[in-house]
Amino acid sequence: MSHRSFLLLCLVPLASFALAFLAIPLVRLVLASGEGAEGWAIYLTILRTPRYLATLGQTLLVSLAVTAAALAVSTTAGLFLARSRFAGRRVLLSILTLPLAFPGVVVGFMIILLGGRQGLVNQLLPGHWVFAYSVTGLFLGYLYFSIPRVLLTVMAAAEKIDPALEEAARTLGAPPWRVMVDVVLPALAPALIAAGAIAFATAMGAFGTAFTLATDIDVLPMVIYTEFTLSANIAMASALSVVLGLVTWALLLLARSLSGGTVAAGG
Amino acid sequence: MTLSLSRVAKTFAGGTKALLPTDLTIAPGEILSLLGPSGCGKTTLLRIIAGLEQPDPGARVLFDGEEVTALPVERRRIGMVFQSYALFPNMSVRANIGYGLKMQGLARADIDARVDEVTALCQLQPYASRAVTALSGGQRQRVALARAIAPRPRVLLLDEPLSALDAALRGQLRDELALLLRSFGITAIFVTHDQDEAMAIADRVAVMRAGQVAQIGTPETLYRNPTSGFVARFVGGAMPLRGRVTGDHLHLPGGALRLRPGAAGQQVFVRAEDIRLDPEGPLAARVEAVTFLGTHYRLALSGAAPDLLTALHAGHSAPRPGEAVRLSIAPDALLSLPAEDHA
Amino acid sequence: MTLSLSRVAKTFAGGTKALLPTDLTIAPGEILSLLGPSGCGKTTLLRIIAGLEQPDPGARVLFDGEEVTALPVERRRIGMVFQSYALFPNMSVRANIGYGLKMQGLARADIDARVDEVTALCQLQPYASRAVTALSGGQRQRVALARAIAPRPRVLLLDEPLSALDAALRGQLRDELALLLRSFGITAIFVTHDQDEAMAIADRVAVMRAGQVAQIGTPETLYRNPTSGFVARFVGGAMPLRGRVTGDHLHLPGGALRLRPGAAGQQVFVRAEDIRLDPEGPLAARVEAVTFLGTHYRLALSGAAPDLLTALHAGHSAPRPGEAVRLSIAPDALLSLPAEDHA
Amino acid sequence: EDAICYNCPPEWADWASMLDALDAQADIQMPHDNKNSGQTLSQLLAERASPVADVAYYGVTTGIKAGAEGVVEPYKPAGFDEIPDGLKDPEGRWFAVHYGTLGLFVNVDALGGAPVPQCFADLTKPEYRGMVGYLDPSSAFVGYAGAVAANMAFGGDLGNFDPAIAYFNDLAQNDPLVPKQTSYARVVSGEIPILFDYDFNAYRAKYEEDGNFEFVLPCEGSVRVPYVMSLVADAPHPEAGKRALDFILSDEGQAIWTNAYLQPARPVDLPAEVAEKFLPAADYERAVAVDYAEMERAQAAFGERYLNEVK
Amino acid sequence: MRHPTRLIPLAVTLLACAFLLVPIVQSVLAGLTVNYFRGLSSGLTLKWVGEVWGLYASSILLSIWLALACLAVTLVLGVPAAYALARRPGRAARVLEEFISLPLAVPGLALALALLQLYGSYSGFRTSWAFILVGHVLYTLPFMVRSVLAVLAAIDLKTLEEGAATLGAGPARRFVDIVVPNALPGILAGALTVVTLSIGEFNLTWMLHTPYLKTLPVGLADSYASMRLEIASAYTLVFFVMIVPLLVAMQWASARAQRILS
Ligand SMILES: Nc1ncnc2c1ncn2[C@@H]1O[C@H](COP(=O)(O)OP(=O)(O)OP(=O)(O)O)[C@@H](O)[C@H]1O
Ligand SMILES: Nc1ncnc2c1ncn2[C@@H]1O[C@H](COP(=O)(O)OP(=O)(O)OP(=O)(O)O)[C@@H](O)[C@H]1O
Ligand SMILES: NCCCCNCCCN
Ligand SMILES: [Mg+2]
Ligand SMILES: [Mg+2]
Repeated sequence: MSHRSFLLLCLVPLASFALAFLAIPLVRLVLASGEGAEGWAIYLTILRTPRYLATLGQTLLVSLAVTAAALAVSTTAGLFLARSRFAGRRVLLSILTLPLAFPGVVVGFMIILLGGRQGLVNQLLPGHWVFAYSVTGLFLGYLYFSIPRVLLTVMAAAEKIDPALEEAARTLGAPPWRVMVDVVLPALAPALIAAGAIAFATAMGAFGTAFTLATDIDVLPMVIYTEFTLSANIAMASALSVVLGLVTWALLLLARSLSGGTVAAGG
Repeated sequence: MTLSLSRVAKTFAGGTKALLPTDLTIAPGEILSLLGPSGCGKTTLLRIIAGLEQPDPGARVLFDGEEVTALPVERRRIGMVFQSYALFPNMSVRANIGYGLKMQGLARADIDARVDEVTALCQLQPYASRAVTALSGGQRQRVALARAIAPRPRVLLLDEPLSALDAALRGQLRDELALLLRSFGITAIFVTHDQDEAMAIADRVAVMRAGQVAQIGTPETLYRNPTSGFVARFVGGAMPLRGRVTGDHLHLPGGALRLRPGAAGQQVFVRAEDIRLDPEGPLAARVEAVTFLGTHYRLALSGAAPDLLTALHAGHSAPRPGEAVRLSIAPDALLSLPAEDHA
Repeated sequence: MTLSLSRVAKTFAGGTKALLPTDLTIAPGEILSLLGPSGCGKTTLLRIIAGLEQPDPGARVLFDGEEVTALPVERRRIGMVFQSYALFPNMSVRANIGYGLKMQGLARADIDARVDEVTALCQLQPYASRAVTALSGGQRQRVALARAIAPRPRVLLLDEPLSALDAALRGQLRDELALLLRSFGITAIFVTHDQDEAMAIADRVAVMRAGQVAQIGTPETLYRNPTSGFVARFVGGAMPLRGRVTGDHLHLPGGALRLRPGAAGQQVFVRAEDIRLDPEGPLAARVEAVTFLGTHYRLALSGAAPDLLTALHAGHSAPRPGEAVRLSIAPDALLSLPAEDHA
Repeated sequence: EDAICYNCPPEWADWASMLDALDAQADIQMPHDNKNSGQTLSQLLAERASPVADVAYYGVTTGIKAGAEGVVEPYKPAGFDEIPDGLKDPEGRWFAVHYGTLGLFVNVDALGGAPVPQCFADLTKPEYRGMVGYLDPSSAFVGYAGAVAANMAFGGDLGNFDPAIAYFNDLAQNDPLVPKQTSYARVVSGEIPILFDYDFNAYRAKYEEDGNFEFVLPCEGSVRVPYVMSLVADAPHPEAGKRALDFILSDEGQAIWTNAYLQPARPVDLPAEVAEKFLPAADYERAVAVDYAEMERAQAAFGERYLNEVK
Repeated sequence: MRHPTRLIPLAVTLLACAFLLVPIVQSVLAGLTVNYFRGLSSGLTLKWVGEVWGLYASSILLSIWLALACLAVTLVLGVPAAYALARRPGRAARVLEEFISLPLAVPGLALALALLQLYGSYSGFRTSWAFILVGHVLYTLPFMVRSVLAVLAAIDLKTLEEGAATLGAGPARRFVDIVVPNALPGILAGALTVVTLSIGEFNLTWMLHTPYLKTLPVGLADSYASMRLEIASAYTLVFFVMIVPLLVAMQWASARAQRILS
């Protein structure tokens, strides 16, 4: 067997799986979105229904806010941890990456424990300190699972920055904050874009957290879920899924082209 | 600027004594090379001068008499060229060169004027607006140099600025760098582990070994009057002739050589260019390998000394591998140096 | 084994003609070096011989008369040493060396015996059970060589086996490699872009340029009788003397030189070692830079020819930069070669 | 024998005991399944071509819808005839298995000192801010039942839901919690101090949990609603499904409901010690039955209105 | 030297740690406390953990089984494919890699909906664990492929293979002798990621599961909605006990693979 045919053979299992369980189902999903009473006009309906638009806007807004917050927190902490050596550093690092594989439902539960009526905050500061079921709760839940992802990406990038770059800036008279602005942040930029894209995509699609918090704040995945379960409005659920998928994927592609192809979404 | 170091030493956190207490004075405009094998402390010394590393307590670094030992790097007014060049990839060539001037708070117009001047000096005009990522190795090196000198530093420090280049380019840029450094006319310290580079560029060379300066002097001094076997080997590749010295003779496996008087208790070295094929010579040897080098042949010889000797033989033909030959070495060509216990 | 190539050429997918139709015959046991600048097609030629690259239609590769052109690499019985060595990091030194024997389906005991033999030949016994990742550059090179020769290949192919090493080690291993290759006694082809390496190791050198063999011959032939300016520059670093030839004189900016008869319409070259400082010499020049090299000084000279000339000057002292000097060049040292339009 | 029931959650209506009894007495093993009525129906619809479930349990309107969609098949278990008319499909596509009365399930300890609310109208007071929960009326049947009750309380009827919409909008100012799933545990834990829920859940907490719980039948009145079951059309294990339905309507089965403070669908007398744990019969007079077919017809439109108008 | 602004990063780091850690500690305590609202004074107990085991043992075992099956499938599909993608870094390979990475961008809910619509009516498949497995493989496969691909791209695979070829090894031999052993760090990191993600997968599973096939996270969602806080916490505790060692191993393995890359 030639090397070429061997390589093709290696791709056969994966390609068949992707065709059967990804490509065809996605096509089916798109077709299903047009099989409702209104046909393809369903996408117009989405555009004309304020509730859907508001939800899409809300989802985008929460996701963008989470992305910004996760970048700020994780960049600060990531740079700090990448550059300092002190006892307990490894422990802090472990804590910050612990939630990496928590499912959304667990994250939701964590937020209830923190900000629910019986949560820690409300117990320590009784009054109106119940935030778990509001946008704040949702935001914090998404932030909870975004911090570790962004942190790992930022730290990996920070460790790759050539220390000589910073030293060079200092030999040229730059004080520490200028070194940060002129050298460190530009060097981190691709990683920040990549990590931000991951945080954004994860937040856009997050379902378990919203489901557990069961808030009144509708985000698109929850709406898709209720469309599907309320009146078995499969067409609308499919159409909204298509919209959500496209918006998220397009933004990831954009980020990838901005960051020079380093966007590799994390779990 | 006169640079003087007194009792500068460095012990790293792990306990590595990278640099033993060292004194050194460098005259204004002088180009000094720090030459030595890997790990001997060259970079450490350079970084202490730059202020990128803190020396052990007791050290003093003086720039023109002003003590700068406690001054942070960004306030020392030094220029540095890194081995990897460390050009800022997010800035153009011009922005890189102008960065130090910007940090000094110069006006836009002054920065532009000075950048133009330095760009011209380093022959970088055609590339001035390029991204630094779009430059060849040699061009990068010139940008690094231009960036370091643009703010008119008091001293220019270079850490193996040629070692990132491939062999062909290295040879060419070595000469270019030597010319540029002279044209700047500033005090410069130049780290390298390549003796050709040190010789070609420096006024004086400090040969370092295990955290200490073994010898300091002009290239000729180091070559002709090495004070230790280490320097003799490192500068000019002298080979040890391990044998027994009786009176004024050195007894080797291939025969005995006459020494200059006073060589007892010393180790004897010879350089490849000083070994001659001589049918009447006192040493017997066997040719192991012959390489044609154009102007001469390089011969690998066994049997004369305990180790293989290399000889350079000028002439249009050479003996073949396997042939027996005789060698002579003039007494003056034998370097007798204090015995050292380790290589 | 006799290796012969006829009309071997290679055009890559993008249209790059990496190799123009080439014929070549290599005698049994001969060590041939392919020497040339980067991109001239050396690796391509070697890989076609190995079977790692398919030549353009019409090519024939013969091993002892047997046509192997269509045979896949794993069935050609060749040995190859890669520039990066390509040692299998997941295997020990022994397992690497024995891999080819295992592929031949040899019995365990036979493999062991042969591995022991080759390990000894390459002086690898102390490292035999190490991981290949725990070896120095030179040791890796020996493992790569041992692995390639263990299955007794019909021809040994080496692609810049020394270029991954640092300068100091390279010089040392060059000689070691030359000795080992001779001791194997098999046909070998050796790619390099370093003339010293080619000279030191090969019986014959094929100098390549832009996909073609420019000249093939022993090191001495190439140095003394180059057939083109390209070979003269590449082997021994001859410098062009661009001037006007009238009768038997070459007129240069610094004066006129006498030529050997019959040099009209030709280009004239000289080597650094053939330029002499001579107060009576016909050429006037100015010293630009002086580098002490131990046995001699290297001088950069301007004014004599349109380009900067380099001269090697033996002696205990040298003129200073800026001094005016006079030069002479013996007519025999001037190489007159067919004019070429590009460098 | 295995069978699947959609929406038989152990923490609701004491399905836990019912499932245990089915296992012990009828040798039918059913896994717990935590859906709500709406999810159950959409799942049945989605799986119409090849059903997974054998039987389904849901609020009456969902049962009516399932019957109309044809995802269930007629079956009349023993005791079918004793179920009052109006609480069963004449063909047996769905039939009640028990009732519940909608009211307020209150965790008194979690009120933070506020008095136990007595009326729907109380809930918009600032002292209950963030304390009131109701299931999403557009998704869960309990949620819809709560909406119907509140609607009637403020003068609406099945043809006019304006009062309910107005009421939910008022309530929205008070930061209510709107889960989509059964939330018994959250009331017990105090996360939701006041939940629109059935009497049986509240009694269970009151008598069996550690803590201080009350069931309030709002002063404005409320509704009684039946919960119904169906045999799924083309069920994978139809025989097991039928036997399970037979058992649930049998005397033993119905008695299990009563032990869990549910009112059985067949006229079975409540044991005295159970009866005395209920609110007085006088209170229950405020809870009325409605035309469930009508209630079903109004459901979709109300769900839409709720989604679009309440915010 | 210690300027107050230098304390900001430390403060942010500590706050972030507290934010992530405090609820974890709370839930661990809640799962071990007799009555969480009366506090630790009510005593510690393993009663809740026992109840969780009684109620959810089958979910936990199913999740472990699914994770192992998912690992097996992603190995078989992912490793050879990563190799082929590494050796043919052309446009088609990029497109295929991008395509199988879609599940990272397209929300799980949408994928589940797509699968349900296409395969929901094949009841034998729909009601078997294999249906959930498909979802898990879809979601985890890109991690396996990328992890292996990253390691293969970092070693000079082409030359290593050419080395083996000159010694007489054919394509399949090279895959077994050279590719797989050298990809091991990536395979290991990928494997741990796959198992960890599979055990925690909720978004797809929630839609794909049937009542008989509740996985651990589905059970968790269930317990959060309908069980008392102590049981929900105890179940979360069980989940932590399973997932945290995996996470630690996963990070160790990724760091190791990363070292090989540099
Ligand atoms: N940050 C550090 N921490 C601990 N030891 C160090 C550090 N930097 C250098 N060393 C050690 O100090 C010694 C001198 O190092 P230095 O870098 O000065 O050598 P060098 O002469 O520049 O060598 P090279 O030619 O390899 O660059 C070495 O043994 C080195 O390992
Ligand atoms: N796979 C390829 N596809 C397209 N062009 C190629 C390929 N391999 C080599 N070339 C081109 O063919 C020409 C000859 O390449 P080759 O590698 O043989 O040069 P070389 O003499 O070995 O150079 P070097 O000294 O840099 O290794 C070059 O122009 C090169 O860019
Ligand atoms: N795609 C939505 C993910 C929601 C966050 N859960 C963490 C999953 C672990 N990879
Ligand atoms: Mg150094
Ligand atoms: Mg090559």
